Amino acid sequence: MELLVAIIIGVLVTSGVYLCLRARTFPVVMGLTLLSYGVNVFLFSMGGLKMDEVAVVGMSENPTDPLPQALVLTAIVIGFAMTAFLVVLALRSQGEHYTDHVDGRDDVPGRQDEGGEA
Amino acid sequence: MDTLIEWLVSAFVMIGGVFALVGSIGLARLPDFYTRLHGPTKATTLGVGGAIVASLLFFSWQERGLQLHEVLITLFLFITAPVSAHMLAKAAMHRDLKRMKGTRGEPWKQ
Amino acid sequence: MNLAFVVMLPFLGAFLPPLVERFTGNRTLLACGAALLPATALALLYAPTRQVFAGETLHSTLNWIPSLDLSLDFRLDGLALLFALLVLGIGLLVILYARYYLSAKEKAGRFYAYLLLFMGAMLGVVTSDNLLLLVVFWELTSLSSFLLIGFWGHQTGARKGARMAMTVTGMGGLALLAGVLLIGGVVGSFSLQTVLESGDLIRGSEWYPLILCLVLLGVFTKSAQFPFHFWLPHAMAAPTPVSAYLHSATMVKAGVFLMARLYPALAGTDLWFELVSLAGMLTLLWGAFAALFQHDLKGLLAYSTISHLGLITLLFGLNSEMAAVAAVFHIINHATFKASLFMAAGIIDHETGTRDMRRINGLWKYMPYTAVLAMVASAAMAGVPLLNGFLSKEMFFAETLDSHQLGALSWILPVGATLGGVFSVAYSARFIHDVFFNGEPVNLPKYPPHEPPRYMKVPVEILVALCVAVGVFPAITVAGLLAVAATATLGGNLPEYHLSIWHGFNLPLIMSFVATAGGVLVYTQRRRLFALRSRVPDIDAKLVFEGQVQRLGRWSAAITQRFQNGSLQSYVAWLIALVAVVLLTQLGKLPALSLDVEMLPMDGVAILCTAMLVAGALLTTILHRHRMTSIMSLSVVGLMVSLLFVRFSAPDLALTQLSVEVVTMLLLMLAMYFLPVRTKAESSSIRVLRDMLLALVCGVGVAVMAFLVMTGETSTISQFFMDNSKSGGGGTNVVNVILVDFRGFDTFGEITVLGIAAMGIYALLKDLELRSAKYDSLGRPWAKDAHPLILVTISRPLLPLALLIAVYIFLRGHNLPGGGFVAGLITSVALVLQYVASGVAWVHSRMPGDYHPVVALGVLLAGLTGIGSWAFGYPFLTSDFAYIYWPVVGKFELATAMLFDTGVFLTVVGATLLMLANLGKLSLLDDKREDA
Amino acid sequence: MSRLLDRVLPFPSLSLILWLAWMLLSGFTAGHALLGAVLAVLLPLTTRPFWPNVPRIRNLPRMFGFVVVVLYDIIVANVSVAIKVLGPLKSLRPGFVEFPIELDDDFAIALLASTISLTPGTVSADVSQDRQTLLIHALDVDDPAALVAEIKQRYERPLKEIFEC
Amino acid sequence: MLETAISLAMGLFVLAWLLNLGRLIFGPSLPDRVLALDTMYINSIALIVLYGIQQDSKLYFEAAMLIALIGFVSTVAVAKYVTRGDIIE
Amino acid sequence: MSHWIIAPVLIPCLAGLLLLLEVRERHRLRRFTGLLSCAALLAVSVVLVNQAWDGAYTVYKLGNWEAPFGIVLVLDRFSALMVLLTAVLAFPALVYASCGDDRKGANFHGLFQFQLMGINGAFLTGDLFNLFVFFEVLLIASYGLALHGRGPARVKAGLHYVVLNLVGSGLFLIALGLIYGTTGTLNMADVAVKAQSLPVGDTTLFSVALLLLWVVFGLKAALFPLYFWLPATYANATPAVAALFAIMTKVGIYAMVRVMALIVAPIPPIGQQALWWLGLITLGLACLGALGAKRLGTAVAYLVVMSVGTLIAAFSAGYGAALAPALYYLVHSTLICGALFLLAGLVARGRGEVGDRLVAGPAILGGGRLSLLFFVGAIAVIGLPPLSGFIGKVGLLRTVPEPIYWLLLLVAGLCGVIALSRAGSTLFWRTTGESAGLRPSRRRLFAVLWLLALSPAMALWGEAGLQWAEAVADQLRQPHGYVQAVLGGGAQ
Repeated sequence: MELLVAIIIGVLVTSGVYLCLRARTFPVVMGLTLLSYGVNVFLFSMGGLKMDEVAVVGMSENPTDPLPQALVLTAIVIGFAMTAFLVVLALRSQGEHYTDHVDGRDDVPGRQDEGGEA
Repeated sequence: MDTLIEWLVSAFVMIGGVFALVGSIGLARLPDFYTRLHGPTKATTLGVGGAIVASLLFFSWQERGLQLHEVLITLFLFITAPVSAHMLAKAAMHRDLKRMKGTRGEPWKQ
Repeated sequence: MNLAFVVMLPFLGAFLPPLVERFTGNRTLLACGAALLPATALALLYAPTRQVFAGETLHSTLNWIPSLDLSLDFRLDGLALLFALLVLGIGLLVILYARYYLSAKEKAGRFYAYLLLFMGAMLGVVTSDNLLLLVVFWELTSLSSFLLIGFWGHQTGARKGARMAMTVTGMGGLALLAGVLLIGGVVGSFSLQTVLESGDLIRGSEWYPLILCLVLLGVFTKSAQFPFHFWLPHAMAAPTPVSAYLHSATMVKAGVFLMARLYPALAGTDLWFELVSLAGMLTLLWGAFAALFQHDLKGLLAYSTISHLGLITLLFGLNSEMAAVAAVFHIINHATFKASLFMAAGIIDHETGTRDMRRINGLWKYMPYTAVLAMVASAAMAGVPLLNGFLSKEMFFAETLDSHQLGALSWILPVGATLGGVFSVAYSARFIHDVFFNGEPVNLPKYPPHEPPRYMKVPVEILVALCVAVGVFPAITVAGLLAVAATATLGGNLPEYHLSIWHGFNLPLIMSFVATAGGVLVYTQRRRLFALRSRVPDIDAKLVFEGQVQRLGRWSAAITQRFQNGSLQSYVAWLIALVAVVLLTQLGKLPALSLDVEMLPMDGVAILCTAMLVAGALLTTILHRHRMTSIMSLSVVGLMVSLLFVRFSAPDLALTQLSVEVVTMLLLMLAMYFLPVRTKAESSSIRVLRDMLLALVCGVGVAVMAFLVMTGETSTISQFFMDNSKSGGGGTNVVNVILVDFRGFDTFGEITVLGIAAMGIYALLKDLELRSAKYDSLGRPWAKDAHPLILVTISRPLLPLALLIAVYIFLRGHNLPGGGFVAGLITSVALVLQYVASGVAWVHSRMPGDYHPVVALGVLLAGLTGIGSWAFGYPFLTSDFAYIYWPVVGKFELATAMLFDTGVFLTVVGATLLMLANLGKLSLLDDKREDA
Repeated sequence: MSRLLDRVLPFPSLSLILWLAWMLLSGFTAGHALLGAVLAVLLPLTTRPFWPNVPRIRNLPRMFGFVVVVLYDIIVANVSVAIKVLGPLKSLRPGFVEFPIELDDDFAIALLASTISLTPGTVSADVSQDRQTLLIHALDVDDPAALVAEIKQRYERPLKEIFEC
Repeated sequence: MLETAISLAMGLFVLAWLLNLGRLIFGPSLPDRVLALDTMYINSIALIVLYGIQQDSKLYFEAAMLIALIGFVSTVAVAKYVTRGDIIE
Repeated sequence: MSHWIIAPVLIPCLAGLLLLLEVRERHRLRRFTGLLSCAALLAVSVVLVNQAWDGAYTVYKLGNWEAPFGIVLVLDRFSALMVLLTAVLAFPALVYASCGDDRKGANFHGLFQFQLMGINGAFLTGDLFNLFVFFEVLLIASYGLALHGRGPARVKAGLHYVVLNLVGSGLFLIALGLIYGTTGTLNMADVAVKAQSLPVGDTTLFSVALLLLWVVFGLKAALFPLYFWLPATYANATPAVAALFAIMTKVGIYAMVRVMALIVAPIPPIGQQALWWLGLITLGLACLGALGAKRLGTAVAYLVVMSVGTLIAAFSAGYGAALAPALYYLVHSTLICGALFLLAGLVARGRGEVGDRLVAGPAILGGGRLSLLFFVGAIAVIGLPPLSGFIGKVGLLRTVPEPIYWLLLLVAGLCGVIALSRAGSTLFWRTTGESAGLRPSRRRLFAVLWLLALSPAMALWGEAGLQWAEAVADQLRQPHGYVQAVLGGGAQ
């Protein structure tokens, strides 16, 4: 099992990172979502894996480590908030640049964003 | 008694599995979207139904008392599944996906 | 009386003129106000002067930053006194002069302020008894000179000149700082006294060469020594009083002053001789030579200043005490005659409106009085007998003669000196002849020129008078001052010398004759020389320098662009690459990992699920350009992850993940309406390969680490939670108890994040204009049926049911999987479903549309629950619970954690709806724009 | 009195369902019975605005009968459809069948459509804007008329009786 | 007996899953993919229930119920997106 | 028991919530609330500094759970100092923003408050995961603030900033996971203790975790090669926001120093060396950036990066003595960069269309005063005498005897001189025609003055400043006290 989970983490992180390196906002969003899946599972796995040993008092004699679960819960929520923000930001960028390129590089001719940095 | 229950549970479990599989086979095998649409309805009804009844029996037997809360799952499914089917059908008709030949009647323009 | 006070006076004075200017436009009053403080300072110096003449050295000390050994120590010895007198005295005259020089419309107040600022800084330099402090004032002189040169900032020349001066001297200043710090490191103190006493220690230390170079860098840049001389001529863009004051009399002397000051500490080595005298000689010659060819009056004077500074430097470089005395003497003389010359030039400029010597001719007729003054001064500059310049020049020649440090080549020095003399005579001659005789003026802007106002000449007169006085009666005028100054410079033992006009008929005298004759000869031959000179294209240092700076700017911009290419992809790549490096370097150390550690048994289902998850992830990645498909496979991954959580006994996570899934899906669908559904491939295959590589390294690395940790054994703190969850937290679902109790603060922060995100999203969406697609991806118009009957009617009864479930999940949360967060998500999904089914308008007609308060109330409730525990003297977020027995109902638990969880619930509902509802409204705005 | 009841219990049937659901979820104890009752009253009240027109169940026993019938049909149809799915696809005769609706309560129509979708072999694809016709896609139908008749007889009439008199 | 039955049934469900995945991959149309996803969700309900029976634990029931209750929302969203483009209007 | 220590987190939080409740866009009320909270923060932080100054640690057990099981807030001199610094910076920034910039978008004041909450939390917390949470709080708020107002450039910069930091958060979680997986705890002090006795296998993983933490903190602190997002983001943000952001990079540095000081155990020397070199590179590249800048805002942003490079190099150079001057320089650079951002805003307003681009433009109304302020600010930030920058730099030069460091620091000074003299002379002297811009309002000037005045003050009382810094450094040099305070005597 540990092996499988490790593989899962690996794949999630790999594809997440790869997508984060793409040039459009959409794949970046996808990538970050995958990445956060991977990270969450990673964080989760840090407590070690147990099957049907739910950390509820009295339900099992040697229950799984509850702390990573709590951390992951927090991470999921925060991750959700961030994803939501990013998605909306992507829309904003679309609205300002008329393209979903992460650098606002423009498809529509005649429009140029006055490049902020020097 | 126990063995009987066990038999029953196993039977329902298997029924569930079989019908779910059949449904998915339909989804995989049937020629056009509209016919595929019929696959999941089986999975929802008997597929899940089987599992539900099984667990219902099982837990009632375990706890020596009626355990009906699984019924809710079925209830919700019965409420929600048709909606998704309906919406999907509308989507398909909007895209007017091709129908297998020999289909009678016309889908509506959306 | 306190020296520090004297030094500070001008600084205080700097604030005075602007104030005065505020109240009166009277320029004389203004000038007096400005002159007041230096005058006072001068007066205050009277008593100390006597003490110094009596051979004392006055100290005054004031702590500033002991831990940096930086303290406000001042000393007044001969050298300091000499310079102080120069600074204050000439300063006074300049102020007086400026009163008439500046026209009515100019901001005289600011001018005087800068001038006084400079005066104070300069005083500080010459009197400070702490090297670090000296550096402080040193830099201040550069800064104030920047302001003064840039006083006419609207002229490009002034701006460029100011920048150049600032850059060059600033660089020198930094070098000097480094040098001084090194000295401090060697000597162990910055106190001038200590440093001067430990000269041998310094000269002996390994750092000496470096120290010397750094200090000399400071000196040469300040005193415009070759090769850093180029900034000075361009500083002439400043108003003439400034040129007279800073760029001839005082500031440029700060360099040579420093040489004098540190003479005991640094001088006396071959390195010193080579560097200093070489630079001096070159400067002397080049300055004198270049001066001859200037057409600008001030340009000529500027170059002559350079050459004279070179002369002084050369003298210091000779490593002989007599030479040092001569140097000090020449400092005095040069200050007097050069200042007066600049003032004269200013007058001429002022009266004729130009400084071009090709146009200014024969002014003798128009302003004979000024002419006389100017001629005397320039005669002094040329070193004509009976004038002060002559005396110091004689000493100079003498010194060059009896310095033998170059061995066989020693003759170079006197020859060079004479040559310099020749040129200086030549340009002096030109100054006199060209300007005052040599025919008629050529179309002057102001015609006819006439004598300036009376008082404008006073400063010149005073200075010229000094020149003559010193020149005729050196012994009674300057001898004393020179003596104390020289003594201070050499640190005691003064060599035997006597100032007199007639030393008998000796070699130096001959050299003087040669110089004079040669000079005259050269001047008579000037036409030919000019012709020659004009062949050589003259390079404008300003343009060169500016060009270099510009190039530097472009170059650094280019380098910056290299990294800062504004492409997110490369930024992320850098980040990932860094991580990859970390992983590679570290994980390389790990032993080869073996798979035969005991693990949980695998089973077919798990393997197949893994396979599906992997497939989903890969599909999401591969198909990311077919966006809808990509989203579909993403939610497969989501589903599988939640099942993974179920499988490994984390039902809470599963619930959360599932509900988050749904909301995320809604979010994406909302967004996709405005985003393109598919994009063409853009990345080059190289980049794709690179990214894959990076991604792989990270993925594999993380996976390996995860595997190691999972299979390893670590004792964690979690047992505590298991033990105290029921007794201390009042709940059996440990995960939930951790969330709302043990680590409630995290959750508090987490819901805050959610709230802020919602706020931020709202802000982002406000007045965002987006064009939504009018046709679907197949290019056909959208369906008409906006609110399908079945969806609408079914979704409504679902709402109460969902709420029921939410309540259920919420209430059990503390003891069994569930809790406020999931409940909140269920509720909001049910509500969003209403939006989807029946539309924004419909819902908002039945429900308040602004969810800000809900979010706020949620977080507030959580926060107040936490604060509540203060009432019982417990820290924030201390929870409490009690079991209550009611008839019929039976025993049930009430816990503050529940209240906290309610806060979570509200926040989640509020935030989610705030996000989704406002996102949903976008299209409405769009439609409105359509209608409008 | 009855008006007060109306105000407290706008939709008794819904409240009943909610109460039952609650009991199912959290076990049959006195405390939960009470809590469930409270919720069963509160929730419909809070969601009142979302119910423009109230569907009233007039005939409860008939409804149970209806449910039984549907469940039975589901099981039967499942088997038959399963056979069709696994059998040769050539023999399938799918078709879109238009079904004239006689119900006029939205909720009833929705229920009818759902029922049709739930019973395998038929999916209700669309409802006309004027709520007069229901478009059904059947997996295998030889005689549309018969299908329509059967649906009318088995589902529509009972629904009519349940919701309207 | 029950053990084997359950693992068998699970096998069947997972098989069904794989078929769904196939449909999801090969489409051909978006509705097909959504349909496949929907079916997956439903099958996973059954799987969770079975897992509950297998482990003789009722802690996973809520997960199943949650899918049954709100799982269809995403399907609806996509369908609405296909037909109307704008899912909240 | 005293709850002062949590006030810096709660005050802005509550203020933010109230602002959220205020739905009717009453701007005066909103400004008042915001300013009130900032003032309160100022007061509280003074109280805290004074409480921390006797050298005792205050440990606040949230939920009354013992460390390491519960989360603790820890107040020592360092954290107190940083909280104070934040408050001092925040107030004028908000004053400036309240002159109208806050109306350029929604929810400005709320976001501002939550930003402060996040920053203070990050300074005070003694728990690594809690640190993560507060990082997220301050980040999400900063996203909102960075995007406050309109304009494609701003959105682009914001997008880059957000994406990079989201990846960063992922890394942070991985690092935390590893730390938990190896030490089995999250409390900083406890981690420090456990790290002493790690099994052989885990040391590598642990060091990976630490290095990843460096990366994450480096991203926040804008260290090469992770600072590329900064110039665009800061230069394009609203002045007040940019000014507040001057502290953000310092949060990263704070976390770095905190962890560095605490977890002495098996941090691989390569980590420290890497930081040292990266710091130097950052310093060098920032010089070039400042030289090449085409806008005043960008130049100032690079000056921020410069200070980061200076500091990180100083901290990682491994000279204990360098700690104090570095801290002094940290405070100085934060304040002065904040001031310069505000000033850049004023200049941009004053020049109308041209903005703060370094080209000839219309004369600035009230340019005289602005130019004076700019002159002072420039002197301070470059590190020319007699202002605080000089003192900081001299301190650093004296305590970090590394030739390359000296060279870079002095060259940085020179670059600063060149860049800013160019900028200043262009903006204030090279004028074409009459002004189209607006005269700086009194309150805006006050905001700038507030910050600028601190530089001469820090110079005048330089000794006191350095003494304080020394005191802070002193505490940092002995992590044992911290551990003792958090875990009680039982530790070790």
